[in-house]
Formats: sequence, structure tokens, C-alpha cells
Amino acid sequence: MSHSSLGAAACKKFTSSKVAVFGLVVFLSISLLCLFSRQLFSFDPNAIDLDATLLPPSALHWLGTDQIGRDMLARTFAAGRISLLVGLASVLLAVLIGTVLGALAGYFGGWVDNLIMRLVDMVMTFPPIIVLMTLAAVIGSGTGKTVIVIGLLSWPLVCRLVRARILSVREMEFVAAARTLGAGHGYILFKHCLPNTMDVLVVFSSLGFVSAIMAEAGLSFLGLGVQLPDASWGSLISIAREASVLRQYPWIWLPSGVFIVLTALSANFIGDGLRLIFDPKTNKE
Amino acid sequence: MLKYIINRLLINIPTLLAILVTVFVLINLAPGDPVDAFVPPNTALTEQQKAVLRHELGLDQSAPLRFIKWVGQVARGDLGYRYKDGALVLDEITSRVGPTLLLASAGLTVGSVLGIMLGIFSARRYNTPSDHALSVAAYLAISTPAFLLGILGMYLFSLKLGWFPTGGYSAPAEKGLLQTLRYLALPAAVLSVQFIAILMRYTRAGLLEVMHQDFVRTARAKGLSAGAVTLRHAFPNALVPIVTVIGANFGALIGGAVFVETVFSWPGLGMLFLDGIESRDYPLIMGIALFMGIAILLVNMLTDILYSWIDPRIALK
Amino acid sequence: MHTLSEKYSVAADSADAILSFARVGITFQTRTGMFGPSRLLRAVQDVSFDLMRGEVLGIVGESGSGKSTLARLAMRLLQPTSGEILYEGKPISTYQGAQLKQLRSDVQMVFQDPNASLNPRLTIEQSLLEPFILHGRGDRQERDAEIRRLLGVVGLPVTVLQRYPHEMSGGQKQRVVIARALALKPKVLIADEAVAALDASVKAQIINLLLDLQREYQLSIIFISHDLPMVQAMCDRVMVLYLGRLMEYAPRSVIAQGGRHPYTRALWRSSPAADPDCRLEEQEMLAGEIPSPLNPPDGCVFHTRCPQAVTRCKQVVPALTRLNPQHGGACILFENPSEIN
Amino acid sequence: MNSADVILDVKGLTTSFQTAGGCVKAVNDLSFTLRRGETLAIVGESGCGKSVTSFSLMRLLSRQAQIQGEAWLTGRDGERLNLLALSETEMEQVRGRQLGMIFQEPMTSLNPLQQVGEQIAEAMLTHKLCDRKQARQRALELLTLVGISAPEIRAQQYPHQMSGGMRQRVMIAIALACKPQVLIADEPTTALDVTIQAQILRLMRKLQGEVGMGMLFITHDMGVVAQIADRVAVMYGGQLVEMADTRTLFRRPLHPYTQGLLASVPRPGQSGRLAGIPGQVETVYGPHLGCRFVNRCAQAREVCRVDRPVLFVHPAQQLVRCHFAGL
Amino acid sequence: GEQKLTGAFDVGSAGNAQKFNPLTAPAGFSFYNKYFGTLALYDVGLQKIGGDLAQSWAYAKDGKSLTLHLRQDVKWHDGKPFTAADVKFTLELVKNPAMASVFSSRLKDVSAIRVLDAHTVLIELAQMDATLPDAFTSIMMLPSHLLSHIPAGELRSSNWWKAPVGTGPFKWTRYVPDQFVELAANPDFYRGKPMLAKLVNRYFKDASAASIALQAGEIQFSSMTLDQVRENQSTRAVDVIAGPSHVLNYIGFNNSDPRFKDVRVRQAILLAIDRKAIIRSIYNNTAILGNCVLTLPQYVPADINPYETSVSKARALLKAAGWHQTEALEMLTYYNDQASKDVVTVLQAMLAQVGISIRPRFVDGPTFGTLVDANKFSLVYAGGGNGPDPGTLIPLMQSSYAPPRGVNRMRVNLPELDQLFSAAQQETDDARRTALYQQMCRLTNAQLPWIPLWVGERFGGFARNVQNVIWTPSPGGGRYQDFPERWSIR
Ligand SMILES: Nc1ncnc2c1ncn2[C@@H]1O[C@H](COP(=O)(O)OP(=O)(O)OP(=O)(O)O)[C@@H](O)[C@H]1O
Ligand SMILES: Nc1ncnc2c1ncn2[C@@H]1O[C@H](COP(=O)(O)OP(=O)(O)OP(=O)(O)O)[C@@H](O)[C@H]1O
Ligand SMILES: [Mg+2]
Ligand SMILES: [Mg+2]
Repeated sequence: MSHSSLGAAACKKFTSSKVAVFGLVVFLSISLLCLFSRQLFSFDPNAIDLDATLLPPSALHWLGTDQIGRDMLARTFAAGRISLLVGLASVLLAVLIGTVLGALAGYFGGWVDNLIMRLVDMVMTFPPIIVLMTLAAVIGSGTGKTVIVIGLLSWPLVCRLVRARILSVREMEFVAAARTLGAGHGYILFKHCLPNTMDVLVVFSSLGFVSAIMAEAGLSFLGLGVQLPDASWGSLISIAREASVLRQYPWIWLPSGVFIVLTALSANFIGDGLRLIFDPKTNKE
Repeated sequence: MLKYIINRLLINIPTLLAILVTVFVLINLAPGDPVDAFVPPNTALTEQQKAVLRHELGLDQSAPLRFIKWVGQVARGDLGYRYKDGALVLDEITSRVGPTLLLASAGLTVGSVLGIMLGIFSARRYNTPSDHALSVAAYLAISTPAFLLGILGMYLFSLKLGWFPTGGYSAPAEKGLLQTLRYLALPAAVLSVQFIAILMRYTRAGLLEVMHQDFVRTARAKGLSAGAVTLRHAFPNALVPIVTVIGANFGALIGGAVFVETVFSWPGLGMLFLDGIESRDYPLIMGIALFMGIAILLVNMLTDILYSWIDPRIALK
Repeated sequence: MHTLSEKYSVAADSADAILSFARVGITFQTRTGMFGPSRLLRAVQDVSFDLMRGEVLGIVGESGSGKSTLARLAMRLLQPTSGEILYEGKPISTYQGAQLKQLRSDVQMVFQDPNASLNPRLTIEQSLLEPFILHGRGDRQERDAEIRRLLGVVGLPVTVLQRYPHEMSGGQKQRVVIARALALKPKVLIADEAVAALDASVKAQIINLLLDLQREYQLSIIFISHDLPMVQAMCDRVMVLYLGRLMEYAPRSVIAQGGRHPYTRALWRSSPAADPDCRLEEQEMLAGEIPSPLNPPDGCVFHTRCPQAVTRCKQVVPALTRLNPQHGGACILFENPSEIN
Repeated sequence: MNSADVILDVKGLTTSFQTAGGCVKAVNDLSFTLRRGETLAIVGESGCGKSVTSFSLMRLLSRQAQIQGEAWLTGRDGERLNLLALSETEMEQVRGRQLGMIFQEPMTSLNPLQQVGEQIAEAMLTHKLCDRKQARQRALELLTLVGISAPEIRAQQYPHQMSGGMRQRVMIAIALACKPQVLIADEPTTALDVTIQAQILRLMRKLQGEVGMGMLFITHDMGVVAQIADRVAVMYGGQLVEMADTRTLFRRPLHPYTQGLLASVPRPGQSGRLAGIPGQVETVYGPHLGCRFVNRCAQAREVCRVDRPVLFVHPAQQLVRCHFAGL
Repeated sequence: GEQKLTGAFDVGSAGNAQKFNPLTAPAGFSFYNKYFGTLALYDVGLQKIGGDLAQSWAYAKDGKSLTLHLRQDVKWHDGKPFTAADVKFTLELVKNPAMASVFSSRLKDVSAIRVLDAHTVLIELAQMDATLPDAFTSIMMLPSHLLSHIPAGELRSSNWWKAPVGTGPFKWTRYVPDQFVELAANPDFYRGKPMLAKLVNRYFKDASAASIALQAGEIQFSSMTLDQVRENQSTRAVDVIAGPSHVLNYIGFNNSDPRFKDVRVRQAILLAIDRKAIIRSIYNNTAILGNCVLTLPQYVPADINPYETSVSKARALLKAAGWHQTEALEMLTYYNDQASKDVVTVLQAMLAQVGISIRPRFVDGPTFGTLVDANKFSLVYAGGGNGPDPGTLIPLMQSSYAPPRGVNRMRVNLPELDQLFSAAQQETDDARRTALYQQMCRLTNAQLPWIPLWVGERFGGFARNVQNVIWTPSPGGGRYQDFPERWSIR
């Protein structure tokens, strides 16, 4: 009845979904491994050893070594730190901007909608490469900036999705009911409209997480993204551009790929669990 | 309706102008000078030669002036010349529009159809092994970069099986439609794989959202089969986000699917654009930005019209 | 207090009006298909009335006659295309800020369909807490206590609090919605078919509750219903609407005797009696179909089905005539009172 | 009772839900029969399980609901089907065609994105009763039948453009479109005003005469019950508490709940407070001892608290579940 | 049927489809010379320059002029004879500022061009320039009769280049933008009719795609990356030709930056880098160590400092030089391939060991140019063509070419080096020139105006069924005798 028991109920609902729990466990373990990789693994992820290049997985190097002899186990998890950070933060940013603007546009309509949607039109039209190139030159490099750039480029889709959903939700009668109870626009938006966008936000977030990770890899050339000697999952996968790496040294890129899929998948499962909390009707089926 | 379209078109004009101004400012802020881009890093050009080039390209004028001149020129239907080889920008773009649209629409059509079908399938099998398997497959697909997918596809279908060429393009008028399709198959497939995954996720989520609503029960009470209920009642109600995603992707792809085009040497706008950027070819960049701007604005407008067609509660204002 | 609507008011003395409608009308644009022509639908036309403090005003009328629209107008969910609605003498469109907040707690509405007016994602408790949260009333304990009290009042067990709307029966949801509307102790309650989905015994309970509130706290109620016996039993005055137009307004006593307007009378005739031995006969029912509001008939909108219609009814829109301060209507029969009866 | 005429035979229907608060037995051991052309009204306390009964018969409950018992439907060709044991595909053949249903929630039960005319026509097309053009035509006729004017225009409207009563009538039109053997009408006329209600009731009766449609008519309006029902079943707390033919029930209600119900109906000329049944409505959670109605019953005695009453058969086929009804 | 050889003669960023003007194009010469011709050509070893359209040439005694004797049997693809007028026209075009030809600096000492007769040309020189024959291996001859009426400014980007007429063994047939150029055999070619009926250059943006196309037999030739060579080692699908690139990879630094003024700092940097390990592990031993800016063996004296890696020495030198670093130095590079990324990472790690911290920054060509020209850089990792004629280095290292005047982007300013360059340019005697260049090597070895690292190898892959193909992997070098008319497919 109280709020804590509501939280407990939500928890119970969440845990009632096996996949959601599985997702959470996987996600947390990967995050922890990445976060504490430097403490956990004996190798320095950036330590090069030109006498031990391209070694296949062995007892010493569990995931082998790369072209300049770095331990891929340590490197993969160290890369994960950056990728997780970039993925999560930029998706968060995109969702934040997109949801706020989309909600405003969809809910208020009229000139607000017009203004925001024209902004969306504009951002969608900007060729990302040009924006990135210029931004990189103007604002310089760094992980934080990468997050901002990716976030700033990917919010329009969220915005359109949220707006479209809210356009129909705002016509529903319970919204009118809330208004007659004295609910202000903010309250209606947050309490009644936005929960209805959960489904698309969950999908966007888990897909956006992956695209942010991949985008980050592409950005490092522009001075954004991860800088040498550090790596990110995206940049490790990009090494597979080298045909020999792709075919002969899969231990360099495959683990990162697997981890990207795993984290995205678990994020998605978590999202599904969250959806259960928000959608009473899909209870335990 | 007509009023709405006209209004919207009118609003699009200042939007387009704003886009173009921004792009222009951005490219002028971007490091790298077109004349530098003209020659490789270690080739010597004297200052005099550079000055000649700058003058000839009009780069000795101030940026605002250049922009205004460009707009005036565009108003007369002239997009100018490429810096690099003096080709007409308009010709360059029009020669790429065909392949670009072909690839984009093939990829999107295949992707939409399959993505939606799989999305429906996995929503109906919510939380079963096949649903989970599809989830895994979807994330696998979107986590695989286009270049990797392209190269892998090439290894398999061009090198090992020899079904499709490794790349290139053949216009339908040239060697017939069949040949065009052979060239199209791999790039379109690679493009659609990611799109299938994306749409599948949105379709699935959207369907799960509506499957439990009262009107679905009504439809079942009429005796509709589960499939018909999903297709005719649940699906349309889940369509708005799907249309949004398709629209957004189509918009983006009109500017070219750069990675796919690069891997498969597909002569699309994306590659041309990349070339334009690599060589800081301002008229080309602006020309493509103009084209993309118009196209994306139109697609977005179409999406908005579709919303109100799908959901009559959404009024066009 | 002087009200704008005085001139058109259906009440004799509008001095004590809490909510007034002054020649209110609303038009919807409806489209058929994407490119179809857009048509005008006059859902409410030229309706004026005053709701007195502590009064129960019944609104009856055919389906689609604009009752819910009227309610939505009063709640400021729709903007009238003509006329003005006043609360406490002030146009509701001018309410803002704290005043608006006050208005939102003073005037409450129970929606026709409880299922649609409850957010399916919120538990009953969350829905019931909403008014308290929105108006910052009470602390947690007080709110909990108040919610429990309200549930008791509408006859629901506390166990429903953790449920979601889809886990409740229609009547249960309806009672939740009533409880929610009463939570803020409003001054005006607009009940749109608020008890339709309740069984007779619970219905009686709820109505008794409303009547108690009316008596004790001067609650004014607009009671929208189809159930003439019920309306007649609980309302001080009754307004009869047809195709968005006011047909007749009358005090309970007149309605109880069947009303004067041919339409009111027809409604009475069609009301099923709770007696299996007096089933409705064919001839007692109104002949013909309700005309489309998209294409209303000329003259008196009721003339197509009126048993007493004369040629003039087809040509002239009857003016709203006041028979006596409490009673009036729009019918040519009213224009010449001597002709009645 | 001529058993050949029985079109729906429900035996021991029990439906329970698993909820956060435990197991809810919404319908408890309900048995009744319905004959061809007959109208059985189900009345009862709100929340007593009327709608759940109809959903159970239609098999439209989510998978978390557990349904037990049997429900034999005599099909169009005389075959007998146990609704509760049919496969989902078999059930699809039955729904709409043999067993129609009108839902209680008119606002949300229509597809917001489909024109109402389409929604009506679809019912007929699903069961391949006619071609598309005929179905459209029929849909217009049905709209007229349920008292919607300008059907050509209305058929092209969307649910949000209609008033509550109109949507309700569209629902009715959908349910009637295929002329089902048995129609379950869950408060079909609550949102309708009396003139339309009368019209709809007449229409239903006409259909009953034409196709021998049996009707389960759920309502709270005792007036409507009196008008249309041949027999009345009264439910309370998931159980059947009384069943009798309409006249008997109105003349001589045996169960105290039925008596209270009838007393609560306002009589013409009555004003002010209504009678009602005092006391708190009981929750249907969990197992219980004694009579469900005990807390609100004026005649309750000690035995009612501890001893569960059984259905008692009175003369004239009147069934009643009360310790004292026979006295 | 008719033999058709398809190749990816220009791959990757060098693949510059559409830019077919050989006087302004930076790359693609090895394909241009299939339909254009040059006056002179290197031999396959890139050691000696021989004649092609010019049969022979001779410097005047005073070195103030050069006489060219042209072949007489050469015809343009349109049937008109190739004459001295064409040579005069082309060379003047190169010198014309409006043409903005990349070769104009190579002809800066040419003061006039005279037609002596139909097949003899006299080139007057302001001063002796011994590197002219090398320049003649790059300048493609253009038909005066078709182009002389077009002003140079217009000609530069004229559409003519998309349907050019040359003297080469193949004739232009068609061009599909970004797809391919198709050439057909020129039956009137002066060295005889080519064996191949068609020669096609397909454009690939992506090197891997080209490699797969080669393996799939869609094309018969492609240049290859080290990575693809490595991969091919396991499949052996194609024949690989390897050879030096004549591009010296170096760490450049801003010579005008006081921090690098002390030669000990530069030496320390070189000592800190274990180049052998890099060549071994990253280049698979396919690169040649360089200790001065010249790497052709004949120019490298034995007595130069080998700069054997020594971290301790490097530290000591830095200490002695009073090196102190406050913030990380940015190392710019326009390379974007994986091997270069690895190299830069290793450089970073190795320099960190001696206390020099660097921050790599990868940019594209134009950005690189702009930043460096604007003097906004401290370190670069780059490559500069240093052969086959060391004269190639002049614009890169002579002080007069410092920006904004030219591409001496590192602002090298060594008067001795400048003198050596001009001395070598005016020296016609091979032995003496070699001695001068050895001198130059010693100087740059000691002074380290660039920090030389290595010269990589380049690779090309040919399908196994092609025959008689001659190709050298050095795109940065001059043209050479590859006799494409003899190429054929089995
Ligand atoms: N999905 C569900 N989960 C849990 N409980 C449910 C669910 N659906 C219905 N119930 C409960 O079952 C009981 C019977 O509900 P039902 O809808 O059948 O009532 P009803 O007789 O139709 O009432 P009304 O006349 O108010 O519509 C109610 O107490 C309700 O709360
Ligand atoms: N959003 C809308 N767009 C178009 N028409 C509308 C809209 N809302 C209501 N209407 C029309 O307005 C008229 C009045 O509707 P309203 O809901 O007020 O009727 P009502 O009197 O409440 O009927 P009921 O008793 O059936 O609920 C109807 O004809 C309806 O179709
Ligand atoms: Mg209504
Ligand atoms: Mg019900």
C-alpha cells in the first residue's frame, strides 16, 4: 500500500520474469567485470609485447593477444568500460532529449509541435559526418564529448517516436479524467502519457545502445571516440576490417562482438522486465 | 488535407534554408581547405598555383557572399560545378539518385516486410524459445557492422558460391533487369539485415503493447482467427512507431548507405558525398545537402500524413 | 451575484447559480476518409441553464444528444464554439493558476465509461491517490485513511487497491471513479451515467450517498442519465436534450407527471417498468429514427418523430419559452400555453 | 423442460484468477441452461461474476484464468460442443457465428483505427456469410436497425467520433451481424436512452423469433429484465442465488438479496432516498464459510454464518440458495 | 573469346575515379600510362631511365639546355601523328599556373621550349637540372591538335578528360562514374598491337572488396595491403608481387619548434624506438630500415649512425638536453589503416618509456594539410616519397619550400641540405651525384631533420592466369617499362 511496498511489488513483478532476471544478472556481471577489469586481470590492457603478437588463446592469455601483443582478455574488458559508458550515457542523453521534446511536441501540439518537429527535421537532415567532423575540430576530443555528439545526433528518432505515441495517448479518456482532477500538463505527461511510450523507449534504448557503441568506433578517426592506446568494443570489432584478422585471428574481435550482443540483449531483457512493471496486462504469461 | 500539405510545404522552405545555412557554416568551420584536399599531402603546389585555384573556385570571396551566390544560383536551377573535376553537381547527383533509391528502397522493402513479419511472429510467441532466439538473432544482426556483414556476405556468396558479383552496379537499361538484381542482391541484403532486426524489435514491442487491449478481445469475439486478429486489429494499432522508424531510416538512406556502398562499390549518393567531404568539395556537399534536405523533409511530411491516415484520432493541424 | 446567463437562464433566480451555461454551442469537424469532405456536427447548440448551489440537475436525452459533450464543456475539456460557461459568475475560460486549481477541485466529473477513464497502467490505489497528490491534500496516513473511507462509502473492499482496472468488474470500476471524484469534496459533481453499471442495490446506495452530500455540503450535482424514474427520484430539476438542443426543463414534479414536451412524454412511455406484466407495446414507442446530427432536420429537430407535429414544426425553430420560472421548453405547444392539455 | 430445445447447458462453471492478493474465485460452480429462443437475464451485485461468466463461455480470458466445468452448446447443425474443451481454432468457428457477445465497455471495445462500418462487416466476412459488398450493405442495414441515423456517414466514422450510446449500438450490430445461436449481451443497453433501448430490445426479440437465438442478457436494469427476460438468474458473490421465470421472480422473490434488489428500484413518483441494501459488499476472495450474503442480510441468523446454503429447488422451477427460502 | 583484363589499378583512397587529368592528378599514373604516354620511362628496377616517346636526350655542355629526340612512328589514337608540337604544348601547359599542375615545380628551371623540327625539341634551362628525365617519366603527353584551343584554366577540369585521346597501347572506350574505365586495344600502337582486347580498371572504395573480387576471379589484378598478403599466404589464391614503396615513413616534428631544436632530443626519440621489432612484428619484415632520408642502397654510406635502440641512451640524451615535457605532444597522422594505427600505438608506448608522452590524432588529408600549413602541430607520423630519384625530396625538405610556399611542412631549414639538393640537381655525372646524395644521407643521419623510420613494401596481386605482366609496386615512383601490350591471359 505504501510506496515501498509498491516498489516491492514492482520488484516482485520484475523478478517474476526469468528472462528479466537473467538479463540483469548478465548485465551486472559484464559491467562489474569491465569496471574492475584492471584489478581483476593481471595484464595491463595497453601493455604491448612485440614478441608475443597474435597468439591464440592459451593458459597465459585466455583470449590470446593482438597484433602488437596486448592481452586480449584485459583489453576486451577494459574496452567494455568505455563502450558501456558511451553506450549507456549517449542513449540516456538521446532518450532524455528526445522524450522531453517529443512529449512536449505531441502533448501541446500547435506551434510547439511545429517548432520542435522542424528542429527534428533539421537534425535528421544534417549529414552526420559533417557535423561530427566539425564538432570534433571545434570542441575537441574526449569520451564525454563523444557521448554528447552521439546523443545529440540520435535523439530525433526518439522524439518522433514519443511524439507519435503521445499524439494518440493524449486523446484517451483517462487523460481527460486526470485533467478534470486538476492535473497539470507536467503531471499528465509524466504520469499518464510517458509510461505509454515505455515500449518504444525500451526498444530504442537497447538498439541505440548498440548503435552508439558502433558509432563510437567510427568516430575515433575524427578525433572523437576512444583514443589510442585505449580500445572500445567497437574499435576492436573494427579491426576485423583486416581480412587476416577477420579470418585468422577471431579472438581479437569476436569477444567484443559477443559482449556487445550480450549486453544489448540483456539490456533488452531488462527493458522487457521494466515493461512488465509498466504494463499490468502482460503479467506472467 | 491539401491545405495542410501546402502549409507544411511552405514551412519547409525556411527549414530547408536553415538546414543549408547550418551545413554551410559547418563545412566552412571544418578543418581542411578544398585546395589542400585537391592534392595529396606531399605534393607541391606553389602559393601562386593555390591562389589561382582559390580564385577559380571562388574561395577568395567571403563565406556569406559565397552562400548568397550559391542560393541565387540554386534558385536558377544551377547547383554549380564540382571543384575536383568541374563536373556539373546536378548531373553528378542525378546520376546517383537512381542507384541510391534502388538500393534504399530494395533494402527497406525487404527489411520492412521481413522485419514486420518476424516481429509479429515473435510477439505472438512472446517469451517462448523462438521469441528469444529471434531476439538473439536481432541483436547479433545489429551488432555486426555493415562492413563485416558485407565482407562475410561477399566471401560466402561471391567467393564460395559465386552467385553474386562482389560489387558494382549495372543499370537496368544496360544489361537488363536481371543483371541489375544480381548486383543489387548482396548490398540490399546487407542493408536489410540490420533493418529487419530493428523493425522486428519495434514491431514486437508495439504489438505486445496493444495485444491486450479490449478491442482485440472484440475482434476475437467476432471469430477472427488469431492471425487475422493480429494482422487486422493489433498490427494497425502498433503501426505508428513502425512507420516512424521506416520513415526515419528511409530519410537517412536517401543520403546514401555509405558503408554498404563503400563495401560493394555501389555508385550511390553516400559514396559521392563521402568523396565530396574527403575533397572538401563545397558545391557537391551543398548540392547533396540540398537534395537530402528536400527528401527528408518530404519523407517526414509523408510520415506525418501517414500517422493521421493510420490513426484518425491524430489530426493534422 | 449577477450572471451573464440571466437572460437565457432556465432558472427563475440565477442569483445563486454556481455553474451557468449561456447559449453554449459546440461544433465538431468530422471527416470521412483521408480526403473526404469535412462536415460540421453541431453536438450542442444554444444551451443555457444555471446550476444552483445544492441542486441536483438531471439531464436526460437520447444517445448522441450531447449530454457528455455538455459535461466535457463544463469541465473545460472542450472549448465551446459559441457562448460562455461561468463558474461562480466567472467564465471558466478565464480561470488560471491557483484559481484554475481551485476550479479543478471544486468541479468534478464522473465519466461515462469508467473503463476508459482509469489509466490501465495504474493500480486502483494509484488512481485514487491522484486527486490528493495533485492538490497536495493530507499526508500519507491521512490519504490512506481517506482512500479507505471512500472505498467504504462506495462499497468496495480495500483489497481492490492493489488491483489494476482490467481486474475489476464494470461496476467496481465505476465505483472507483465515483470515489475518485468525491475525494476532493467538490462543490459541483457532474455524473455522466455514473451509476448505470451498478446493480440496483448499490445504485441506491450511491444515490443516497450523493443526496446526503448534497444535503449536508450543498453539493450541486449534474446527473446525466437515461433512467427517467431514477432521475425523477433524485433530481430537483430535469433538462431534456434532443440532438444537442434543449427540449424541456422542468422541476421534478412536472417530470414525475410525464412532462409537457412531446419528447419528454415519449421518453416516459419508453421507460421500461420493472414489471413483467406491463411490457412495452409497439405503439408506445417513438416512431422513426433519430435524425443524424450531421444533417439535422429544419424547424423543430424533433418534428420528424413527434406524434403531435404540425406543418409549422417543419419550418420554425421553436423558441425557448418559459411557462413559469421553473418550467419551460422549446416547442410550439409552449408558445401558446393554453393549448397544452 | 424439453431437453432437445436446450441450446446452452452450463454445468459447474468455475473461474478463478491468480492475482497479487491471492486466488480470486470470480465464478463458483455455476450451472444453468438456456433454451432456443429464450432470454435468460442474469442480474446480480456488481462484481459478482457476470462478465467473467460470459468471458469464460467465450473463452476470452487471459491464460492466467483457470476455467473448470462444462458448457455444452448445441450448434447450428445440432452438434453438441463443449465450449470449454474446444481447441482454439474450433473456438474461432464458434465465436461470432454461434456464440456472439456484446461487451460491457463500449469506449474501448472498438478498434479505434477502423471505421465502424468495416468493423461490422468484418464479422460477416470472417464467417464467409457474404461477399464484401453485401457485407457493407448489411452493415448499413444493421446500423439502421440499431437506431443509428445516416448510416452511410456513420459507417465511415471512427469510434472516437461517436457518443457512448452509439458505440454501444455498434457493438450490438457487430454481435448481431452473424445472427448467432446464442448471444451473450453484457449490459448492452446501459449506455442507451430509453427510446433506443426499447428499439434495441425489440430488435433482439425479433431476431430471437427469426433464428431462435438464445440470449444471456446481463443487466442491472430491473425494468429491462421485466421487459425482455423469460427467466432470470440472480447471482451474488460468484454464485447463483436464485433462478426463476421472470414473472415468478418479480412476484415472489425468495432470496433476501433479490428482494432487496427489487426494493431498490425507484418507483414512479418516488423521490429522495432510495431503499437499497445496507451493509458492506463482500469480497469474493478466498474460501468462505456460510452464506455469501450474510453480512448484508437483514434476516441472517447464526446458521448463515457457519453453514453454506445449497441451491434449493422450489416448485415452479424456482431455485434459491438460502437457508430460509423454503420456509 | 576476346581477352579482357580487369584490374583494380587504383584502390582505396588513392582510387580517384573521375579525376583523369594526368597533369593535376595525384595518383593513378600506372593506369593513365595505359592510354597516355610519357617521354621517358624507368626500367623495371626503377634504377635507370630510358626513352619512350623521346628516344633519346642530351644536355648541352653548359647544362643550359636539353635536346629531346622523339620517336617518329607514334600516332595519337585519332590517327594524327605525335610531334614536337605536342611536347611543347604539354610542357607549357604544365608550367602554366592556370593549369595548377602538380608537376609545375619540376619544370621550374625550364625557361623555354622550342620545336626544332617535327621530332626534335629543345628545352632551355635557367640552370642545369639533372632531375628532368625523372620528371619526364611522370608527365603524360597531351595532343596539342585537340587541346590547344582550350584555355588552360578551363582545360584543367574539362570533360575532355573523360574521353581522352592518347598515344598509349590502349584506347579509351568508356567510363562509368565510380564503377570502371574500359580501354580497348590500340591496334596502331607503335610497339605492336596489344594481346589483350580490353583492359578495364574497376574502382573499389574498399580494399577488402577488391581482394575478394580478385580471389573470386572477377578481376585479375589488385594492389594489396599487407594484411591481404598475409591472408593470401594461407590461401595462395593469387601471385603476389612485392617491392619497395619508395615512401619513407618518418616522425616529423616542427623544425621551428624550440623544443626540438636540440639534436639530442631528436636522437633520443630515434634511439627510443625499437624499429626492428616494429618491422618484424607489424610489417612482417617487409620494410627496410632507414637511418637517413634516403634509402636506396647506393645512397646509404656504411658509416652512418645506425641508432641501435637504447632506452638508457635515449634517457641520458634527453636529460642532457634538459628535456622536460609538461603536456602530451600531439602526433598527427593522416594514415588510417590498421598497421599504421598499431605503429603509432607502439611509438606511443616506446616514447613513453623515455618520458615523452604523445597523443595520437588521426585526421584526414585536408585537415592534416590545413593544420600543418598553419603551423599548428608538433609531431607527425607521415610518409614522404624519397625515390627513385632523391630529387623527389626537394619540395619536401628544401627550406625555400616551407609553407606557405610549398610542402616542406616540417619546416626543415638546413642550409647544408639545401646546398646539397641544388648541387645534386645540377650534377649530370652519376657517380658524383651519388656521392652528393651519400653526403646528404650522412647529414640527415646526423641532424635528423626528419626522424627516419623505414620504407615499407607495397604489394600487388595477380590472378594466376595472367601472363607477361610487368608491374612494380611503387606508385609513388615514376613510370616504368611495363609493356602492357604484351600482357595476356591464359
Ligand atoms: N482479470 C481478473 N483478475 C482478477 N480478478 C478479476 C479479473 N477479472 C474480474 N475479476 C474479479 O472477478 C469478479 C467478477 O467480475 P465480473 O466482471 O464478472 O463482475 P460483473 O458481475 O460483470 O460485475 P459488473 O456488473 O460490475 O460488471 C470481480 O470481483 C472482479 O474484481
Ligand atoms: N470528437 C468528436 N468528433 C466528432 N463528433 C463528435 C465528437 N465527440 C462527439 N461527437 C458527436 O457529438 C454528438 C454528441 O455526443 P455526446 O457524446 O455528447 O452524446 P451523449 O448525449 O453523451 O450520448 P450517449 O448517451 O450515447 O453517451 C454525437 O453525435 C457524436 O457523434
Ligand atoms: Mg454520453
Ligand atoms: Mg460486468
